Amino acid sequence: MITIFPDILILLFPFVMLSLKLFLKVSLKTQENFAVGYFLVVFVTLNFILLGQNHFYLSNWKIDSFGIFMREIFVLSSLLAISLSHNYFNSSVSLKPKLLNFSEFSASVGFAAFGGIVVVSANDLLTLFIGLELATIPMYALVAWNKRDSEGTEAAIKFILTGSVATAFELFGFSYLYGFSGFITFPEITNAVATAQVSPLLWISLLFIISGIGFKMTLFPFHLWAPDIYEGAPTPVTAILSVTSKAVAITFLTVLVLGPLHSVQKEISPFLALLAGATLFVGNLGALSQSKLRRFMAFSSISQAGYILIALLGNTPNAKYSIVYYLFLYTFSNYLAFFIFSVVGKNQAETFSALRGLSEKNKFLAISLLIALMSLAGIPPLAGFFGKLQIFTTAAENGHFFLILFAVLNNVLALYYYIQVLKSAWIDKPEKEIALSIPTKQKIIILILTLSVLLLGFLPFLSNNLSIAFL
Amino acid sequence: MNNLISHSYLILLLPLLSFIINGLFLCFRHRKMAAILSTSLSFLGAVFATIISVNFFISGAKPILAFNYEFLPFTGTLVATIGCLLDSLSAMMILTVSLISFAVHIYSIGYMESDQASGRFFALLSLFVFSMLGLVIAPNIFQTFIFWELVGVSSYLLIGFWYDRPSAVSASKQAFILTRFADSFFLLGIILLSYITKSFVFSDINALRLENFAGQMISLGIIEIPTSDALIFSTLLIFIGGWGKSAMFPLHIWLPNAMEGPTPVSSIIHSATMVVAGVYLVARLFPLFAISGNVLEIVMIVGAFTMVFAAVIACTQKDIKRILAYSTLSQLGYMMLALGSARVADSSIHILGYSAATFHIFTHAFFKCMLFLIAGALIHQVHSNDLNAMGGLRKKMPWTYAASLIACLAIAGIPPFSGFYSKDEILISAYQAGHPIIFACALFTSFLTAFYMFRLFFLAFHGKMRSIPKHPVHESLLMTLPILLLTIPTLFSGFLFKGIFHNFSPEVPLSLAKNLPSATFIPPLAITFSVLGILLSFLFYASKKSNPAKALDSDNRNAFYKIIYHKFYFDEIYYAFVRQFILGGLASFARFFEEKIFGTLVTFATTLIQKMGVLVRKAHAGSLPFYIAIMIIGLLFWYFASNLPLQGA
Amino acid sequence: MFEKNLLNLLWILPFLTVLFSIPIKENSPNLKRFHLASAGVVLLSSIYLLIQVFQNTITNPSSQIQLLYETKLNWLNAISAKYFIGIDALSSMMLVLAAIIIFTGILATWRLEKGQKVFLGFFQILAASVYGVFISFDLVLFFVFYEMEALCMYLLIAGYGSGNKDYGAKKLTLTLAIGSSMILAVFLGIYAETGTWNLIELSKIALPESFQYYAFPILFLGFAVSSSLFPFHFWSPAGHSAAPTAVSMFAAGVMMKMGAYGCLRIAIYLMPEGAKIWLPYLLIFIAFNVIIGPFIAMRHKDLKFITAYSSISHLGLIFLGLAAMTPLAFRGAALQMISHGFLTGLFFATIGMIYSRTHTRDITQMGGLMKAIPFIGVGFVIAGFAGLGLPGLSGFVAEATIFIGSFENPSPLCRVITILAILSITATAIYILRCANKMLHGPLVISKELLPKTLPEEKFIIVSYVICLIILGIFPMPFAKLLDSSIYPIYMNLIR
Amino acid sequence: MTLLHCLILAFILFSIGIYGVLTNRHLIGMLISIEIMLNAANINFVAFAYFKAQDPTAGTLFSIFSIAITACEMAVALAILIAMYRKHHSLDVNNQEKNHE
Repeated sequence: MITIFPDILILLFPFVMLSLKLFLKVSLKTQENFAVGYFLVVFVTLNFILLGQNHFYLSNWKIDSFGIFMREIFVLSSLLAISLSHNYFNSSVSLKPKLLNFSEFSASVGFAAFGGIVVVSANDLLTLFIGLELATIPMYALVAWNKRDSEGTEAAIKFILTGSVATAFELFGFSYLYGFSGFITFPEITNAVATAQVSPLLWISLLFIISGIGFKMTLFPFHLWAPDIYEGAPTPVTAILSVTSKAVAITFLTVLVLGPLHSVQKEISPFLALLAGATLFVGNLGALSQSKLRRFMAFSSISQAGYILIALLGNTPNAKYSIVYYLFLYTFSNYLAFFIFSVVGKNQAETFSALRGLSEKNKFLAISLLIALMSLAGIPPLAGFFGKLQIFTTAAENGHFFLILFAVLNNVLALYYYIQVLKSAWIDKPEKEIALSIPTKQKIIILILTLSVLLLGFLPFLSNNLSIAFL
Repeated sequence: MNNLISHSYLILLLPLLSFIINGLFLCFRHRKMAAILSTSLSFLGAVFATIISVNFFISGAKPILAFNYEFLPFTGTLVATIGCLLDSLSAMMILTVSLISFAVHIYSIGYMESDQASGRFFALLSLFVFSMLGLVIAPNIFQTFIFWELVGVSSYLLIGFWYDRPSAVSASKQAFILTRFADSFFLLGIILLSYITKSFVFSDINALRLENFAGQMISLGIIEIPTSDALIFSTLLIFIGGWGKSAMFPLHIWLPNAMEGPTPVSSIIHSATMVVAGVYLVARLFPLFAISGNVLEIVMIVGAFTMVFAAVIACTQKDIKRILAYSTLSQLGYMMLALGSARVADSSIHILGYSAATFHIFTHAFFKCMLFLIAGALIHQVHSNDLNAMGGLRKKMPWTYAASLIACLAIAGIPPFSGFYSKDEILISAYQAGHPIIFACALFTSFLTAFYMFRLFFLAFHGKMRSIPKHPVHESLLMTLPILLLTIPTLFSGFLFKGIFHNFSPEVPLSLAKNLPSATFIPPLAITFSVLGILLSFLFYASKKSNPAKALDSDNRNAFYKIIYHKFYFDEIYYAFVRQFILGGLASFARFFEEKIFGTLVTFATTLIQKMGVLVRKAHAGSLPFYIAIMIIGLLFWYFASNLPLQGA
Repeated sequence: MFEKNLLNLLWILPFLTVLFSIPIKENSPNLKRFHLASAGVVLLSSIYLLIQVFQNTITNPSSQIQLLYETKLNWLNAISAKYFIGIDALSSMMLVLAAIIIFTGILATWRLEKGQKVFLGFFQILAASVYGVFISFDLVLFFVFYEMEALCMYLLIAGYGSGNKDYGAKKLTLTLAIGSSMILAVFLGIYAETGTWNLIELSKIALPESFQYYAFPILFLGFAVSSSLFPFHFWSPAGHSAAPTAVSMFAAGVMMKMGAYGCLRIAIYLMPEGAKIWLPYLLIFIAFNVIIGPFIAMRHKDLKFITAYSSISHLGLIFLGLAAMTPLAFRGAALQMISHGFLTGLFFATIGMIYSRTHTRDITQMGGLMKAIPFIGVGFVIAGFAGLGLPGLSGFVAEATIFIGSFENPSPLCRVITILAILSITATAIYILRCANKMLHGPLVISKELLPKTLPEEKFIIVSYVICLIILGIFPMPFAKLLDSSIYPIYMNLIR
Repeated sequence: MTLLHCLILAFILFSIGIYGVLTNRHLIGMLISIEIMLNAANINFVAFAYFKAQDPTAGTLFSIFSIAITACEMAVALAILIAMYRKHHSLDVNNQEKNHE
């Protein structure tokens, strides 16, 4: 029973938050503490679930090891996003008006997390679709959260319009998949795919589905929205977009590709490989000459999406394991970067020049930034490297050497632009002095994240625990 | 005897000790101490060397390998060792080097008295002697090369001893680079030779027979040649090493320029160390050279040419050290010529050439050292190298005058001085081995030698004083003593040791030449030529009618004289070659390739990526319809590009 | 057991040093003392280990690779990567080299005024990375250590360097990253082919020939990037000229050797077939390094550019030794790695000292420095002599071994390049003497008062390097024998 | 009327939707076009359910759910549009464009 318990808790969370505000009228501070505490509890509960077994509820609510780990990632991401948003609700940050309605905000975050959970638990197309939408629609709202900021609204407009087009692709693809197999439940689709003659219907549906999800996962060329939206949205939302939203998308693909479509994985591998290669290349190219931090992070996360996609070329247990492992480390590194950006951008726009002189003002932040970015760039012994190594190993087992060579060479480009950021923080002298203060809570979180990024890769604790569950 | 031999490491250890102690501890502060220490160690060395070599010759002159310490094993039998081989040749060289070194050390105490850096000087001098001794006792060619290089570097340091003088610096650089250039061929020769023979040891190398390699081929990269040819080729390469070190034409230019160093250095370079190394190398490998086809002929021709060439230049120079330098070149030419002429046309060997060359190394060392020391004394007196500033010094420096007369007579080849005996043998060897043209050249050069040496002698000591020394000094004891000491070997080494050198005969795998023509007419002929040279010189420079000032005027001369005076413009050619061809040509092209061609490629690649980055950045300009259009185009794009079997089966 | 812990300590200690130095005050003299002490401990332990390894090699000669003091722990189970470290002859010598350079590098920054804490911290991480590279025998672990330096290299150069430092730092970091990417790709391929990362196990497995055919050039060139083999040498002049003294010493002395070490230890060892196919072609690149390198050095005026190109040409000799594929040439290459480490360390150390006094590195603007700072001048000259292969110093031993060894390879191209390489020693002499003459000799250009006397720590640096150069130059035999024990197994794999 | 007819109809609708999205400059118009695209998919579902599928209820269900979900999406979209309109007093796409790069 405990296995479904966290799901229920997450589902309840938005309602609890809303009632806290509506009926109990508690203060913002209590709301924040409660939300963080709530997610912490869920996270801890998730850790108690025994791994290695598959549970089914209501016949198609599947909970397996992969699902539990993905839940942990969603919860972790929400937890960090809510902690990150603390500043934004209490004061104006980055020269933008402060955010309002924390309870609704965290409720939306909760919904999005639940959407992810639905996706990972789905055992039929309908659940999958609902999950995806549940994860997406709150994002639209979240992007537009700062009503008084015109950039945010504009970003949200772009997001929702392009997103709806993607949804249409998705739905169209699903309809063909349904038409091809005659079922929407996975076991039947699996059968149909495995036994059927090769049919254009299947491939066209796959093309549409992958294009549709390519939007969420920012795959080339469906990624164009990302920079604008990442830039326009409030920073915590950007963080959620880059972590939760990507995690949901890759989960979606994993559930499909390693699930019902398992038997045609060989045939779609070249497509996925091309997608991955193009995505990480374009992401890296785009990031080369940016000057705004969040826009930069958008391109960085586009290329990260390319890397994650490579994992799908591997065999089932390894691929799932690599995705989970990578996402964990990516979550830490990415949030660490966003936390630092939010501290730096407290009183100024979040641009590269805001970072100038960081190493003199605050060594701790500067070192954390170094660790975060080098981890994202995949430099050992930081966490990001081990995630990438895992992914490449997975793909190498199926012989995708040239993609791997291409991907690792792309790392050089990535290194270049991360170094650009580091240059601002470590080398350049500040133009004007703007004081920097870190609230203790944030300091602790940054410290924890820094340590995790520093150690979780090199120390085998995380990877071995994960691998026991999968392999 | 055995006891002595077992201590033969002292030959190397004494100068090395002097170098280390001086270099590390005494160099900067205690220059007096340094001078005393290194002179006394060099005295010990000279005594020890004398004992050892006298013992060696008395006990029958059997080659002994005194010690052999394994330095670096390569493959199989190819092992580099540091050892001491005592045979006639090396014993003679040890003696010569040690004695000369001792004389120069004493002289330097006086000469370097006022120099603040004399501590360093003595350290380097010891290093120089150490390197040369290591070279002469080497039992294998690898050790020869090691010490060969050390000789090169210590000469570099000594020539450039006054490193704040640009001319000294550039002379030292030139000396090092030119010899290094030759050494690179030497190294190649060693490697090729060791590849063929699988050994560095002289006894193995000298026992080679070309017939053993019949039918074998070896690749030199572009071409494949028979191994026996490769052997000959490697001999030639090794000779190029000696070519550079002994400053044979056209690699000779460093030697006259090396006069920028302190005079004791020039003295030791020209007499016993450095330059004779090349001759020594050929002598050491004589059996290999003898079997290597025409290499000995090349040696002979190079030697003969340098001999005449240098002598001609020497006749016109005004700088006394340069005159001596060209005379050294000329004498080295004699030695090379002698070695080369040992091969008779019907490929038998006339061993007299070999013994004459070694004999000449021996005798030449003493009188040339002496001449340089005298030159140093003169320079000390007038503070100039220029003959213009000298003249009439015989009254001021009577001892020096007497000594230099002896030295000049020796080099001119007048009996009973030592030079006569060795030069005479060289002439005989060239004549008997059937090289009449070479013989004629040598005879002519002996005339020139007498002429230019006495030109120097007369212009320096006779006539009127052409300048008044600013700080007139008396002949100091420390500087005159070694000069006078050296007159002893200059006087006696000729007829005393002639017999010993006749026993010098390496084991050559060729038949000895027979039916040699009689050469009794040569000694009187040679003396005649020398006397003619002296007389002519007297006529030009010391007789009543002569005008030394006009004789020294180099400006109002005909073109022929000027060409010779400017040393056939070889310095200019060298500098032009280095600047225009090496630096301006090769190096500039290399840099051009690196920076302009290759660098542009790298820049192009990075710019390309940057440009692509800008393109991607520009694509995300914020236009919503564009984004949607791209999404739809993307769908179509993947339709065609995705490799999915969309067209169906 | 003690030695085993010592070996683990080698790479852990630098990290601990960084950790414990965090609370120390920025400008306290204890900071550098603490770092120096830690580096000293590592140095002593590496020397101790070298002696142990030496005794072991003498007492139990064997044709197999002899790994001592192994530690083998499970690490990343999912990809079966192990924490597998050990030490053998080659790595023990490289360790001592690295330890000496790190130790002197810390000394070279003794008078750094600003940001010493950060500098020393990053420098210790660099140290940990090289120690790790030389002791790890698991490919993942190896790569982790190998790539770690990218973390700090940029900041050290761009933050503390001189001249066009940002450009140089980026060029260096990114080019090195290209190399390590290539290495990583091939490592993954090897793992996919065999399922193990263990170097010792892998050496016993023959990888498929077709795989070797594709993978070898990528791996070899990947390693060669950090050893600045043409066409990947372009980072070296820009990087070295921008880097601060200690980092230059480190980069040229140790990091460039890591590449050559990898080529020998991993590329040639694991893919002998690929080596046989490709190395003859790679000789063309090597020829550029060996022959063109010194000519470019002749044309430069900046001391660090000259030294950088000098390093390029000397590393070319290492590669010549590797490409000749004879045991003697391998030994020569290994000797050259160590010898060049010392001499280039000395080179960059003295250049740093000179630069700190003259504030220029243009040799035409200096002159007569031998008068003002004779100690440093002599150090520079000795480094130069070692560079041009003067007998009695280590350079000669290594170069002669390489030349004799590579001449044993009968292939025409190898012969040609060996011959040209031998002849190019003149070019080396030209640029080194030109440099020494312009800078040290001649009349003094800068007034003597502006040139402070040689400091004690500078004297220590110079003396220690000179001692190393001389020891290796005069007693090469024990080292050669020691190296042979590591190189023989590699050669056996080649002729298997 | 066969399956193919329905599929072609759906495809045409989808294309119209795409055309509308691409050409319309009014945000509401774009939303409507997207709605057309979504409905094309719904037609597909229904057609497949009717003509072919072994599990016909699933298709029908799917289309109902998708209508509901798209309604949600449109609601959010319209809310954002309103916020937008309040700021800019215009719903023309061209008004939004700022050069971001």
